[in-house]
Amino acid sequence: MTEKTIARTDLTTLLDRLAEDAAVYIPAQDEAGEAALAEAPLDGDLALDYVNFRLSPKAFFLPQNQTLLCFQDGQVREPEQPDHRKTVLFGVRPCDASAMLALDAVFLEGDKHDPYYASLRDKTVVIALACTHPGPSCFCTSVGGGPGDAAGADVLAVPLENDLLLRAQSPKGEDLLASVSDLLADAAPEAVTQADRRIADAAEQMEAVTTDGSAQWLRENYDADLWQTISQACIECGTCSYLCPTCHCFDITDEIRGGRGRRVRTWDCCAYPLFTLHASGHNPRPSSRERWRQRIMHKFRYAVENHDRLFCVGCGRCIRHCPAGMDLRNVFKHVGA
Amino acid sequence: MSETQAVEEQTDSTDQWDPKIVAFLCNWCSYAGADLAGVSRIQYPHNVRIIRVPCSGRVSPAFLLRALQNGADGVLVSGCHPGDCHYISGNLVARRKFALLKELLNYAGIEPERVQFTWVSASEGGRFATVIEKVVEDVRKLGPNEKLVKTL
Amino acid sequence: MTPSEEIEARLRETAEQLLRDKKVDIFLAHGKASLPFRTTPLFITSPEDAERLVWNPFCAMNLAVYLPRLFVRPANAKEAENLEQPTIGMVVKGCEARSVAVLIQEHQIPRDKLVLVGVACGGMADRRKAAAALDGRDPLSVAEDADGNLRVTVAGDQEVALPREDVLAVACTECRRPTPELVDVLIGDGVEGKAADLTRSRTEQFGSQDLDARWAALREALGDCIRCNACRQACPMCYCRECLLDQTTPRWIGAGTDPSDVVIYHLVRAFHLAGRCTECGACTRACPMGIDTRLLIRKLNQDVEDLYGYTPGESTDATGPLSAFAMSDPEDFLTEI
Amino acid sequence: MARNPYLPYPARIEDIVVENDERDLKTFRLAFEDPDDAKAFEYMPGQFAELSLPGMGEAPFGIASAPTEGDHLLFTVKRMGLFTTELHGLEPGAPLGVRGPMGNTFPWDRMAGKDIVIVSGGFAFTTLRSAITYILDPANRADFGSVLVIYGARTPGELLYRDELAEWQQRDDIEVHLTVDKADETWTQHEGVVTFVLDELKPSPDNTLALVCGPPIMIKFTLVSLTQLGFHEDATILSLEMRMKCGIGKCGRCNIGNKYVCTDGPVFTREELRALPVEY
Repeated sequence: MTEKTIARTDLTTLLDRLAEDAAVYIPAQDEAGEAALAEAPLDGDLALDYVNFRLSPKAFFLPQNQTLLCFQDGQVREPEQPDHRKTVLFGVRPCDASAMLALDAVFLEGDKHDPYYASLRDKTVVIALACTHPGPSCFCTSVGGGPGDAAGADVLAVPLENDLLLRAQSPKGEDLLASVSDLLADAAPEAVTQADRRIADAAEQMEAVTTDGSAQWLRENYDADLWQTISQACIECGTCSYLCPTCHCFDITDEIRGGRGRRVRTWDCCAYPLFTLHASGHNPRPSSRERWRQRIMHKFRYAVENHDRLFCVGCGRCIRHCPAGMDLRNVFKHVGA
Repeated sequence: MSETQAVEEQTDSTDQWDPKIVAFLCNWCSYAGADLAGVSRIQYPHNVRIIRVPCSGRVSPAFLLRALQNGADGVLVSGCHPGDCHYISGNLVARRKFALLKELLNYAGIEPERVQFTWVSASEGGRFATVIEKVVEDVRKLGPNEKLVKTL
Repeated sequence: MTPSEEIEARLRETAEQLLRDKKVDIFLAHGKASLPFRTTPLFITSPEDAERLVWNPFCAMNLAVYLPRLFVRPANAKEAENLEQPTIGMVVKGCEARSVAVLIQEHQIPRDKLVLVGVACGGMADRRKAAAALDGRDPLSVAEDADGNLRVTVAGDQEVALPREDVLAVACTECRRPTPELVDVLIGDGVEGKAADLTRSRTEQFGSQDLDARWAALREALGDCIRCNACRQACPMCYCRECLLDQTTPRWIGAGTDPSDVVIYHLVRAFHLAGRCTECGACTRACPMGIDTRLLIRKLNQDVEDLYGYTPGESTDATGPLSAFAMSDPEDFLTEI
Repeated sequence: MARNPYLPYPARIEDIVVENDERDLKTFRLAFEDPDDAKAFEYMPGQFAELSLPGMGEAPFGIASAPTEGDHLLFTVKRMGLFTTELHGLEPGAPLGVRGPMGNTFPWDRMAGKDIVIVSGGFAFTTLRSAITYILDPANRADFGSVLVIYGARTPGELLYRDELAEWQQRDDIEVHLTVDKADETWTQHEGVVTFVLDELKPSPDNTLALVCGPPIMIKFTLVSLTQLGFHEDATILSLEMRMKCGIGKCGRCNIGNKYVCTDGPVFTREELRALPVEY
């Protein structure tokens, strides 16, 4: 495991270098002051003090519109991959980096390997940025993560006083650090200590709710009254799912005009009443109660049973942006209560 | 062949662009007017594709937007003159809808000439032909619909 | 006591009384959310829970969105006769009362099963504006002073004063009728509305650009849309069981974020709200991407007012402007030859 | 390189048979364009496939043919929505995509050496036709005990595969009982719902597996009868219908509990279903 440091002032040089043969996305601010990943280069210093991006980086692997097939006069073919160029994402928060492992479990595990996800995942190198200042809706430490726990990222960057510590976490990460080794210094032991302390401090700042035993609790409380009361506020929009870094349910639709068209995969959401509606009119999840429960069950129980991991990384987007001010952590206040 | 295919076929020959107009005509007046133009051998441009609807009141803004999204360069809706509606007032209710829609599309930056509304009675074969000539000419001046059309 | 505290006390009292006297089965109000600049809807069923009700500058959500689903929708006239509907009490601001009026007018909810407790509304704060005004500092708690301005406590026990007017939600800056009219009880004195000029100037400004600039501005304004449906779902007027935009037989628009689909989504949504939108701003608040979701609706409502002299939500028995006509309606938009 | 799971095999409609008097049920015989694809499409009765029409989308259908019948596939489709209407409008020779086979199969390992009771109603009989054809194949017949089939429809004209049913009724290695809710003047067989026949015949649950496919109301009452007859929940086999899109366990639509009907199902024992939420 390679550990290097780079002066913060040299960071743009490093990113410019990476941009020579890759599409490099770096943190930027949109007009509303929200952080977003934008393609480099940007002028001026990189701001590293955002809580998180408005949108999760899942769109880089699971685009909102993915052409699965192309149609032309009765012929069906696979789409050409538009861009083989390597992509580097800099500044992905550790929670979002961990979320990629959840998506990997769905799209890469088993015999039905998803070629579209796989190729985008393959060409992308993720440099995660440890959090030193978690936001009020962050709860990664409650779901088994942490401000420096960026499993799924290729490199973890930890902001230090004047430098960044860069820790390779995968062969792709090792290669990346090797390719810019002239800009990097070997990490001094003090740098590593400082990095660990900063991460520990950040973890301290977060209020934890326990999700321990949640899968078992959810098994036992499938029919609890709680679902009725807690789901009442849900207006069945897709904000939580669309912003969620692990939500991956999708729709497939055909679009065609005059013999030319495509089969497209688009994001979908289990909160939508039409998601499970049968052609016969029967709906297996007929009300908000069942639909809201499904989302929680999927993340905190079914995912554990099927993939041995929670499909929630504690990024807090669903809490921050819910139009009805809902907070899924409230479910877990009932666990063990 | 479906309507969209018919529309699309013309899109493909882009070197010589010719406007494609989708016309929603009410069954009782304007469609009969178009028919009269035909049997009276009144010439009018071939650019129009007619969709017969029971009443101009049946036309939803979604129809027009969908036509434009699918490659129509212009859309026309025509119903009975006020007072002549087979359903008494379908065209009058429609009139409010169209007034708002026309202004909304203009506000949104869609050329107002792309979406036109008029009344043509069953006896106005000549008027039908003239309306079509005008709509085709207006749209020809604007050029192809590039704003709302979906690229596939 | 601050103005809000006074209102809160009276609301709790009223809700408790209504529930205790069994005048209502459910009292719909705002409750405390887990983040400082948020509230979440409360569905209070017992008088003891009335004290959970809150009133503060962040009670922005339009609660009328929940009404259609709290009543049973009869399948036919016969069923309607024997239906046992609950009685629902509810806090209404000016905009909410108008939404309720439209729902009654459109036969979605029964007036005689509603107890409307009106609050003359001083305008609600926009959580994003308030957050942006803190320059990246996280709010820990928020209070209100005697003039209705916000006092936000941030880390390090510092207090930041935010003048109410500076953080008002956009819809509230345009609100002409903040005092609810359709009420059974009114709490607080009437509040003066804003002049119509501001809304007018917004549409005039947009409309004064040339055609292509308007198109470009619209595309830009909607460029971030992720089609999550939050704007639609948050809207009390969007109660259709199956939205035209979700229909699949036939499918009117594509399911993804193709620019053409996005523009048509917003055009159709706006058009369906022409003369029905009560200008509460729920759509804008719900949008996770910060889109001005009322850009087109503002214009439509103005046109309805100018052409047909109709303002939505002023009456529960008027005929909607698009279900009505006058022989003298203007028709200068028609193609003349 | 594994095959793209979203890419259908190109196939062609060889033949179309109108199955019922209402003419809204048709059986399509499909042939693969490429013989290698036919080889790759290895399936067993109980599985399903997604049929694909460019521009119209895809829809899942149980496979009605048996692998013992050669390389072609049979699908019996009811005209319901856009996709099935389009499909019903096609002529022999029309191209079509097939994606699959998907899902699990009837529990053939467990069925070996057992008596089989099949109860079905309406057009859900398709994968059971596949199962019966497979069992009756000379190479397989000896692997199973007795086979009892009870199949019902609303009217005689709504029974699927009528020629084959008549043929099976002539055989002595399978017992086929047909019943209709409403008989016509020519009908000489059972009248009434399938459970009447089941209760009358009283098949023994010993060393027997029951396969049940049909509309929800039929299933509900059949399960009551089977329980009364002493069929263990583990010996009662059902096939679920769910809305599906991807068919490969990813899109989330057919998710019930921790199962995906498209990959873990569609075939479940009643015991397995009991462990799942009733979200189907």
